[in-house]
Amino acid sequence: MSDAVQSLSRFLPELILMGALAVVIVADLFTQRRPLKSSTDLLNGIALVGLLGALVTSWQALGAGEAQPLFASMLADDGLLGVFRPIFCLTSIVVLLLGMRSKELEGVRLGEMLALLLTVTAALMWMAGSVNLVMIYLSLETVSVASYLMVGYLSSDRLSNEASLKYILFGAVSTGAMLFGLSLLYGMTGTLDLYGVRAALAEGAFGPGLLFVLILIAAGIGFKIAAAPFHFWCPDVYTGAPTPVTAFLSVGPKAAGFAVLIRFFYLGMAEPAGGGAIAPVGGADWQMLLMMLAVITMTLGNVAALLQTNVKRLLAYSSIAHAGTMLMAACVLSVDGVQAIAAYLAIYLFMNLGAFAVVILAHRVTGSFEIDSYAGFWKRSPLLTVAMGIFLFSLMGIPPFAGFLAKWYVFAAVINAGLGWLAVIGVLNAAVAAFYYVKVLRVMVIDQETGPTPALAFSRLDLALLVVLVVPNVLGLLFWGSLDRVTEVSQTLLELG
Amino acid sequence: MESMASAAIFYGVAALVLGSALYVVVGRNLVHSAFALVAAFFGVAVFYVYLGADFLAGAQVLIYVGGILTLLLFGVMLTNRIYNLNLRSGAIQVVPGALSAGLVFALLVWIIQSVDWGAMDAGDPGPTSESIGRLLVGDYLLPFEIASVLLLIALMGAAMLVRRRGSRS
Amino acid sequence: MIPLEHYLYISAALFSLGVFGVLTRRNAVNVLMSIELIFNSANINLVAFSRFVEGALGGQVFALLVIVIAACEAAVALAIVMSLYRVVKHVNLDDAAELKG
Amino acid sequence: MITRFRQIEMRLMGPLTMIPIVLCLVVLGTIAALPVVATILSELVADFVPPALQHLTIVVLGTAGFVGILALNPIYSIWLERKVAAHVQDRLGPMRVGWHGLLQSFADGVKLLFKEDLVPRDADRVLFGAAPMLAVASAFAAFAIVPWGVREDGTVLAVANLNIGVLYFIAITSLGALSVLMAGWGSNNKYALYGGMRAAAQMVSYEIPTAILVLVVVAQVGSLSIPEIVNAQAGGILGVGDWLIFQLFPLNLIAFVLFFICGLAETNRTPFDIPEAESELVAGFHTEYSGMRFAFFFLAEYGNMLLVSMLAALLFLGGWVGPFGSNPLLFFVKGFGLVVVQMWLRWTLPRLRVDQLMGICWKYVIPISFFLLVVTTVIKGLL
Repeated sequence: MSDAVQSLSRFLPELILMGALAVVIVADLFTQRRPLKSSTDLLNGIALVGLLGALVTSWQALGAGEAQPLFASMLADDGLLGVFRPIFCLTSIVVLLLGMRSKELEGVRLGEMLALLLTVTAALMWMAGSVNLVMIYLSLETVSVASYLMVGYLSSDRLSNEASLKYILFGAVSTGAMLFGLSLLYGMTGTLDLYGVRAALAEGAFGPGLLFVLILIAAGIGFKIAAAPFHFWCPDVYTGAPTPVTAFLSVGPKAAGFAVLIRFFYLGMAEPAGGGAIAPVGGADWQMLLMMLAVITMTLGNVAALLQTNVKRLLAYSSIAHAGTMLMAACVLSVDGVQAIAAYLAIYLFMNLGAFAVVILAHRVTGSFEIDSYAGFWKRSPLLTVAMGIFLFSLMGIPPFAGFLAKWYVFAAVINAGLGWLAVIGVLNAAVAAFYYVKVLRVMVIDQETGPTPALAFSRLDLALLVVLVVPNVLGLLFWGSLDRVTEVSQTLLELG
Repeated sequence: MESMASAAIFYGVAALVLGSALYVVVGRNLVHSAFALVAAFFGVAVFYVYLGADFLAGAQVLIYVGGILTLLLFGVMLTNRIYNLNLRSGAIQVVPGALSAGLVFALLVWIIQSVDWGAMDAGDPGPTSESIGRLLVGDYLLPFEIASVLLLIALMGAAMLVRRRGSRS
Repeated sequence: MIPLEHYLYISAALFSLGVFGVLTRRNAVNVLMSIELIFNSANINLVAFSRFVEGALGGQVFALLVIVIAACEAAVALAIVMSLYRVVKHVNLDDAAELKG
Repeated sequence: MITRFRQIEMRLMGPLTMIPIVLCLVVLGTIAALPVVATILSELVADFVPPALQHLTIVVLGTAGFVGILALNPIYSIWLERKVAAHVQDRLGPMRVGWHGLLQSFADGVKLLFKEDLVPRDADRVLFGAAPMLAVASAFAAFAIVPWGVREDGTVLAVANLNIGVLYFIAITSLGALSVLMAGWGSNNKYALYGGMRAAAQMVSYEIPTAILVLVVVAQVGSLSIPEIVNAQAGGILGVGDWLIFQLFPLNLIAFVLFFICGLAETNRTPFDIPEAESELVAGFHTEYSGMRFAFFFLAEYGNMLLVSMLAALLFLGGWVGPFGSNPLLFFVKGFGLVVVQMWLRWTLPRLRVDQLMGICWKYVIPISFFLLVVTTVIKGLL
């Protein structure tokens, strides 16, 4: 019991989120009769306060104190969790603000959506911290169930429902496969604790049998990060879901999926080999598995994105491609890879959410998600076009923008690890990606609009949102040093146990 | 003598479970499939009893048979026209499906045979409900609490989805 | 005494049947049933390993939580099925063609 | 106004005057198949059978005894119900076949046996046939954990003495909902389907408070085993003081009343008999059934009535312990007494509307049950 009480002090962000969840549910109950606007504002305010509180506390907790297991070694409060917590909080805050400006969510009661958002934020943190097979599965399912509900939130909208059904069926199958893999892993090692798993695997060689188990488990994690071939749900769900939810899914669960991936493979399936490097245990070559996943994911994402005409689908495939890039860093088998992924995600958050913010704002006037409807946007709103340009160039990884930094980290790590061929494939993919990002920009700037073009009216909120998202992208290179500071704490990953 | 009888019952139940599971996935009548699932769930509960997991067996019957199956049946019955008894559920890609399922099975059998599980029989653990209860508020306190959060949002979300929503135009 | 491997064979068969069902069935509720088979097969594994390999109750607690999760997922999935049915009046996966990848 | 009052008074007093007579009759009628006999028998056979098989013998005899009781149960329960109904309505009820119509139910049973077994043309034959069997099986299977006493050496008299007895009870009774759905769907009749769906929804909903109220008991006693729950109630003032219903007054009293209400709802008895509301749904899920299959549903319904009554007696009214020490007879008196109360309620109260039925469950019974669970647990923790 004292362990639980002690753990609570390191559990502050999650506690704040759960408190906000309770307040939102109760407040939603008591504002049912009030006009939609005032009750929505109140609920948004409560959720925002909760998320900001979680952000502040998780920022303070970052790098403070020794790495330490929590709740009878269910969670590890170490650098990895420390780095990911603010990423999740920031994502949710931006998504909440996007939700306030989304046309799709206008006129809909948002109580449940905010409750789901708060829950899923906390669940992402649990995912990132879990060092026990039970926790990995449970937190992953909590994120999944909340996401299914968020995707299907517009229950009278056909697309939203279909997306949600596809999502839950694919999700249940892949997490079912993962569960079966976890159960076999539990049988092989006789323990549910990730450190215990590593110790047991280090003693005996399991070979190809273990590899099959890892493929099953990778299905569950791959589903969360939308890695090919577990990505089938992704384009449909991204298209059908309300756009703020799409924005959330493209960052939050993906980041948490990578946290679990790192924890599971770097902590449970490998042992420290000195100098920040790790060596696989148990005789299963999972590095090869991850490399194959990375190559397939990148290539498939980028090639499919070329063919898209719907901007939400395009961003869906682009997010698959980015997942592939990050998977490349996961093949590095040293702390460098972890740093690269953490840095990539921190930057990806701003550039991808930025692109979605532009999509949501544009949808307010065009009412469409087709790329063609962006024709002549330059004349309608130069500001939005410039913003979109910055986000897209950043996603491409063009030098002055932060995306370049992200790519730099990944490629540096990959090349240092002697995986030159992987880096070459990555660069080729980045070149392909430039095509479809530029295509969007070309439509916005060069193509002539047809029909009337109402001008965009920005609210103060919109401007603030754009500034918050643009600044980190533009000034990305200034973060060079500070990102090092952020990512160096992720080195504590391997210290525990 | 007694052990032979118990083994016979075990393999009988195993046959029942696999048979009804097979019916679930190949049967052409959805409602029959759902009821075949009852037998499968029950058989799994019997396995738990054989493994000395008495509490889990009770929970299996209570939640799967009493909860999930009733839900599934409601789902089947409400999402089809009420008089239509021929709830046909056609199959697609039977041959590739069977091939890949067979492949998975072969792989699993191979794994089961090749891995040294280090199996030792810890014996019948005796009544487990108290130990499970202590674990749930001890070592597994956090998963227990997370499960309650999950139940809360699932309840809330499911109700939200099914409720008729008038406000959206 | 039933040896561990026999439980594993049964669960492997159940898992494969579930996979077969997921791959071949068209009706969403039927796919859900197949998924439940997969969950059950994993649970048999967990409980069997809990007795034969770990010799403690960790696997049983895991299985208990899995049952809870399965209930949540079934509830949410059926709510989505109902909600979709109200909008489109069918639940066959092929016909949900508006979203084709 | 006066006549109205007179009516109510009659309704209340009629069955009350019946109760002592009826109880004597019921107990006498039951005694033939009473497991007490099985106990005595088992002690008798103890000399003849080897010790290894003694347990098995007791189990077999106990099972036989219980199956006997359950099979005979509807026969005298139906007679009893008709008598109670008649006296509530100021009639005499069946009088012709046997003394005070005591053999009427046998005559009806014979009639049902020989009636033609009709299956509707478009019915789903498999489900139609399986539903009554599942109903009976679930009702009977639940009795496996109902203990009726302990011997001096501590052996529990029950078919199976599970240490998770109450969990088993909650789990098995949930099967009833499935049989009802099966019957409703299999009949291919809209009234049957509506009735079946309503019944299943009702049973599933009321299962939640039932489980919580069982937990109220479990939390106070600290065991899931029914014999241990009963043993914890022995002693006290007059031998009844430690019955759970009198402890933590009035919390357990409320819990008992709610448990009994949930029991009524789970067995679809008035005032919760919406699923078979004759005025709306012909006869609910068993509209299409006739002959033996119909009799099976009756068997299950009266079995379930007895089950919830016995469970209520075991959990709250001390089971076999009471003023005269430990006696299986006492348990049967309590169980059948509660069955009589169920009948009395049926003929006194009007039927609820379907929305009221669900509203009562979700808005009142479940919150109150939760409150009781929390309060009793906290008090228990403080004591």
